[in-house]
Amino acid sequence: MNDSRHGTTVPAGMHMHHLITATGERTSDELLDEFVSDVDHVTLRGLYRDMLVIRRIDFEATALQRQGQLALWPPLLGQEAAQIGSVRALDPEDFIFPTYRENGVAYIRGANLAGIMSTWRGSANTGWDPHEFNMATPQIIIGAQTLHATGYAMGIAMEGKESLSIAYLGDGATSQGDVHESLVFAASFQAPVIFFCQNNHWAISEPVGLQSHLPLASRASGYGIPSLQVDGNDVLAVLAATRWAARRARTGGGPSFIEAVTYRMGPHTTADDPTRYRGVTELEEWAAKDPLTRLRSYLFNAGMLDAETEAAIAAEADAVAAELRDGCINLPDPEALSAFENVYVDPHPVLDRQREEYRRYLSSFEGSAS
Amino acid sequence: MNDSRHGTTVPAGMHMHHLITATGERTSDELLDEFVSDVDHVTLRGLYRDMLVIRRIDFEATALQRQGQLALWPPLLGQEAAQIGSVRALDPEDFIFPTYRENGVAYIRGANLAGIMSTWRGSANTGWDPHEFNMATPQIIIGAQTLHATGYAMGIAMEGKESLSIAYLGDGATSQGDVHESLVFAASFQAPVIFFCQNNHWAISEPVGLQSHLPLASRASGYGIPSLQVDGNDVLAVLAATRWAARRARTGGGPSFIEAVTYRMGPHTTADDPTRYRGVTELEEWAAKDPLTRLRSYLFNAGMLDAETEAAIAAEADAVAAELRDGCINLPDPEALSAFENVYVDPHPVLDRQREEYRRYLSSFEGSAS
Amino acid sequence: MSKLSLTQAINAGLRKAMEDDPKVVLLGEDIGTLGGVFRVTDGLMKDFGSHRVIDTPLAESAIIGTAVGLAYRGFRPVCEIQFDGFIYPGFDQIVSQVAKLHMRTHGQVRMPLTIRVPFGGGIGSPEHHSESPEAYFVHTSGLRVISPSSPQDAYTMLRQAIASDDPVLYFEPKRRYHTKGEVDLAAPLSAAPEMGSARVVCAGTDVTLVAYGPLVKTAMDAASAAADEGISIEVIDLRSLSPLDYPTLIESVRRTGRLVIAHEAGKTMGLGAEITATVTERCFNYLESAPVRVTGFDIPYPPSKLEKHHLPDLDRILDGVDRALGRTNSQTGMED
Amino acid sequence: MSKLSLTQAINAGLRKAMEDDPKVVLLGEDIGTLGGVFRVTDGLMKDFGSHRVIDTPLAESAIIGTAVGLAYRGFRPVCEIQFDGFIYPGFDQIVSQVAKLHMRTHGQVRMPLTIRVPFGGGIGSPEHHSESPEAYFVHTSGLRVISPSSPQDAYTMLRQAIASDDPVLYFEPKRRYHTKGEVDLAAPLSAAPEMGSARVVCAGTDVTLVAYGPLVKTAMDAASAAADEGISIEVIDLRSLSPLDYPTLIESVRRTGRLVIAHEAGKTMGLGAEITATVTERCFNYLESAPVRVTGFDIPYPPSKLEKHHLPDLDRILDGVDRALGRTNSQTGMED
Ligand SMILES: Cc1ncc(C[n+]2csc(CCOP(=O)(O)OP(=O)(O)O)c2C)c(N)n1
Ligand SMILES: Cc1ncc(C[n+]2csc(CCOP(=O)(O)OP(=O)(O)O)c2C)c(N)n1
Ligand SMILES: [Mg+2]
Ligand SMILES: [Mg+2]
Repeated sequence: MNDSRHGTTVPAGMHMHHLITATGERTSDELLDEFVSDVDHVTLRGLYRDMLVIRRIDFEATALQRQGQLALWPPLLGQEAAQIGSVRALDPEDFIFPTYRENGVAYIRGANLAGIMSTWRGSANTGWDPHEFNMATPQIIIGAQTLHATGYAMGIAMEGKESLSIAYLGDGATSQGDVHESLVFAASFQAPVIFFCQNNHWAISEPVGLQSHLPLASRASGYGIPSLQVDGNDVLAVLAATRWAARRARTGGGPSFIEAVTYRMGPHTTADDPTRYRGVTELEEWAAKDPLTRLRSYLFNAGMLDAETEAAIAAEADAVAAELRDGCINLPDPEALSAFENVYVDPHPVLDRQREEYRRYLSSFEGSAS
Repeated sequence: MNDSRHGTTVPAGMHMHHLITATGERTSDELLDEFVSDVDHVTLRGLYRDMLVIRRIDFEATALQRQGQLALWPPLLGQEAAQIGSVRALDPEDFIFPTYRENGVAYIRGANLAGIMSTWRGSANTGWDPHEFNMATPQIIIGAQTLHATGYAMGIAMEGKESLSIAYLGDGATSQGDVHESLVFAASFQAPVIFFCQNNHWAISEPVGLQSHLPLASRASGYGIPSLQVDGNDVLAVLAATRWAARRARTGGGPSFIEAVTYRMGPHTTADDPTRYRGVTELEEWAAKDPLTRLRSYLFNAGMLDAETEAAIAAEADAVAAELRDGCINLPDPEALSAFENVYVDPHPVLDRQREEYRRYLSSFEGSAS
Repeated sequence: MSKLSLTQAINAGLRKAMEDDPKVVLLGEDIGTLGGVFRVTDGLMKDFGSHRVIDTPLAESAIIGTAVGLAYRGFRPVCEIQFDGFIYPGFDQIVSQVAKLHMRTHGQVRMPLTIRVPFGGGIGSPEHHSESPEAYFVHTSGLRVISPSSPQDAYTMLRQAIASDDPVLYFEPKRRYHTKGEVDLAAPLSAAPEMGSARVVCAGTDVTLVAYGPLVKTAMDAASAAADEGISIEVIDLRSLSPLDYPTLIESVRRTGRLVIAHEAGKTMGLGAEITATVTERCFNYLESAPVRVTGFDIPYPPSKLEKHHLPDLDRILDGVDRALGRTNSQTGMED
Repeated sequence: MSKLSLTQAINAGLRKAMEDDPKVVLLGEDIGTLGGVFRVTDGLMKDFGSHRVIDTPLAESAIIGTAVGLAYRGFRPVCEIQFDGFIYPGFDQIVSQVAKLHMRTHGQVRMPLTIRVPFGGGIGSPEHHSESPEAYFVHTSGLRVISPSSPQDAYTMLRQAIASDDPVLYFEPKRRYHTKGEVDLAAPLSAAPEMGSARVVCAGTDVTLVAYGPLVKTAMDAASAAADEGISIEVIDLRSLSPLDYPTLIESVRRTGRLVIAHEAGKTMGLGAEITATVTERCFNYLESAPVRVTGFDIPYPPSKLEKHHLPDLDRILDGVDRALGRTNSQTGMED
């Protein structure tokens, strides 16, 4: 048995695509440049605003959890560029299959804030209609959604439509059999699906080096699926990479795999204590690569951001946070008998009887003291 | 949806290792030569004898199935070089995890012929003791055994022993999640395991091109597992390739993946009718690459085979076949109550009661007419 | 009316469903060019194309999981699991996704999947080819589970399953694949008995005998044999394993006062347990004797030379009937 | 004697087993450096090394499947499945390999695996974190299934499971993880009650109440409450779910004539079905009323704000006791 600790550094051997450096300089990338040639400063500022807002959402939700208003929250802190860059590359009819951490993506897609919170509060199974926003609800079973995305994309191909599906997945998820089978099916049927892997370096307490010694993006090549590794804290590069994959999907090029290299700056969830398994130096290193800071520097240098615009964005974010808090706190508790709803579409006599028994049981307390 | 038929030709892009051509010429291979520098003509003739014997076993078993003596038989016809070359590269303490098709491997390992037949006759669950021959019994669940081999190898590594395990798998199996998870674990723990994939071009009726557009050996590289593609009908090359992987395993090099490119010349099993899904030209093409013919030519040219030695080998094979037939036909039917045996190691009152009930039931017929 | 084997009836049901609804697609291993290892899908790829009859790579979790994605897209996938014993790699997708997605999405996403599973023993197969895994799915809320025993039911119930907006496990009694029977291919679905209903296939007064799938024929044979001895057995073909049609069962048991349940699956936690429990709850004062279960043993499926012992046959069922009737039987005198 | 929480008792059991036998190794997600998401394996990697406490890549089928390989090599692996709802990706390896290998090899290969599964609800968790999947495994021949309800049992039964040459599913009642109790860490295993035995945790005469895992405490509370009303409940902690300890159950029911079974899992095909069926078979003439099941509903586990309805609590159990005793209860007058 290999006793050595598995590293968390990204192994070499693959080209990491960048467009904006950690200090806010615009660089050029042979593959990606063309995909963002239309992105002007106003658009970039919009992406900055998006990231700031979802960071604010994340803070607010974390606070609500601490206050007992949410049962649990999986922070996205540090992954704003990966989430915003990818979702902003999509068309509204592209179908998204997220994990539990893409709450920022859900917000951008238009899901109602209280709805998003309802799942984490424990008051509802879903906060939005997947068909309304073309986005599935949070998937907790690691890797399962990648098969759904693949099947959905097979359906698009059968219909001959120019659309796509995207599966979000984490670095840890790449070890699951389902993810492999997704790559096999996607390659075999040339399905227009994007595998968007946020390598945030950790799967709860396990460093990415335990899942793979090689860059995760290199996994895809053995299936004949084009892949790339992109700086996941560079929103412009992520946008470009996702557009690259989306164009491939829409033009009959089949599946693509993107590894967005980023970092989970918070705990795995609010129930987690990362001090048990990772040091502060690593955290500090990544703080220096913060996705918001670099874009802020870039925009400042470009004269697109000043104290006033910043204040306006912050106010917008505060308003979103207030709406979130309000919506969350006022979420009604579900009705007891709603537990029996939607288990089946058609009537189910056995369950209907259980429902009736429980209705009787509940009503047996009516009128009784206490 | 891609409506085009999936091809069965081996895709280009990987070097296929050979040592003896289809016409029986010895060629040289930079990587493999050193691993067979000790293989003299006598050894080669021994490999020829092995192949001939297991082909004879296969014919006899097929015949026994046609005669109703076996319930089913999965022929190995065409895969003799892949089976013999690989098993002959192993040490007796190396542990083998086969599929259902490695009946030739089991024979070489020393398993009793009647024992091997007992599973296919339906009279026993196993025909040998895995611990006696360091070989697991046939695995029917596609891909499952690759995890067992990986775990076994993890155990070897924990103990710091110089040994290895080998998992046999088919081309179809590469699509299963379990095989992927095996590669992940093997790579992560640098387990001394050999993944020996016989790409016989078919998974029942499905051509290998449906499972992968790329050579299967290239799948391994995405995990950082060294792999190679070898002519699976060239027994010397298979021997060399397996020794290459075995040396890696024994010297701390971790896992390897071998794709032995061969062909299933018979049906999937005796229950299958391959004329429904494949043409005769393909079969003829592969008949020209027969693993026995080429070694026979080579040995003839080398003066190691003449009519007399051939007759001696044939007689040996006939004797094996006769022993097989005899052993098979005389296998006793299992006792009714043996169905209750070995479900558990320790006593199990619920099952023991069922056994007693069934014993009473059976004895209620005793003495009764009919 | 056409005389069809069970496989032909299933084939006809698939064909009809595909003709009626272009969103019906088939996925599975070897179902296309080969037409399935049992030829159930014979000819369908030729007639409907490889975009609707999809030979998939060899991976059951993906067969189910991509079908879930197809359902999100509005398709009605019919998955074939080649043999009962190969359903377990797809278990997670069935239990955690297929069964739960409708509730998870508050009814906004439907999972009209049909999962076809040839099941049961008696065909002399090696390990993993003769299992009866239905209980796992009956215990899983959110699924419907059915099993036809005749060509007519096979045809009709498959069409109902595909038409159902709930996910349905459709268990095919593979050892009855060659049973022939008259099938009305033209009768409208609306005229058929409900998918969730059981059927009294043989009326009787002394004891209620419940079976499903492959054992319905065995139960009928037992009823004939018993009739010769003057015992009147009422045979009920469950047809639906989830939900169970309790009104039909209860009405019968209240009349006969005695119940025998037969299945190939192991006794512990098999369908017989649930039926015994619920019937006892709801017919306690009508029962003349304890319900009797005649089942496979609690063992992994044995080598095929032993399966005749494991599988309930006519004699074991009749012995169980004797037990229910309080007549001398093989267990008479056994200490409790 | 030491006062330990349930998690501490399990931790102590693992430690003891690892000290006693160098072949005991642990595999699971986050069990090493983190010590498990519930801290059950806290400190073990530090003390035994990362070759014996193995943080595995994120893949349950592989956790089970490599443990099978380790068992072939002579190890005694203890696998942790992080939460109940994550066991299904490993289902195939458990059902088709772990459960069957001993029989498949005529007893020549043993599978002394222990699979630890924190299970059950009541902790306000999201989907897939509160399931009760035990019935699937009880229906699977070749496995043993146990569930402790107290720190002492947790300690002893875990050691028995690891020492057993049969594969054991060990279900940990996660909502009782912080329950404290006296544990005798030094008592020899030979002095402990058998792993397969149930225990009468509270003697009584009017009705037998059967529970396991998390609901044992609830059942005890119900017994206390009932005692105030003059009803004497005998509470049995099953401890072993497979095999079930029928002698203990039957002896009790023959005395009380009445039976109530409580579990969190759904009613249909839950443990209550099997217990009702077998007890009815073997105590038919002793039963004064039909056995009563107080269980979770036949629904996917609901959002946590609804779990208080889904999970049997003291009141629902007492209502079931009233039903068994023929006293007025919530279902009085309900048509059958
Ligand atoms: C099948 C399954 N196994 C285990 C878990 C428990 N679990 C939840 S999140 C997680 C880590 C996931 O890591 P990664 O894929 O990198 O995503 P991240 O949380 O970093 O976004 C684990 C092990 C689960 N949810 N599903
Ligand atoms: C999990 C599982 N699914 C399906 C099957 C049915 N099946 C048996 S063999 C086979 C094809 C295997 O192909 P391959 O891996 O190439 O091995 P080969 O038979 O060619 O040696 C299939 C689909 C099975 N045994 N197990
Ligand atoms: Mg991660
Ligand atoms: Mg093959």
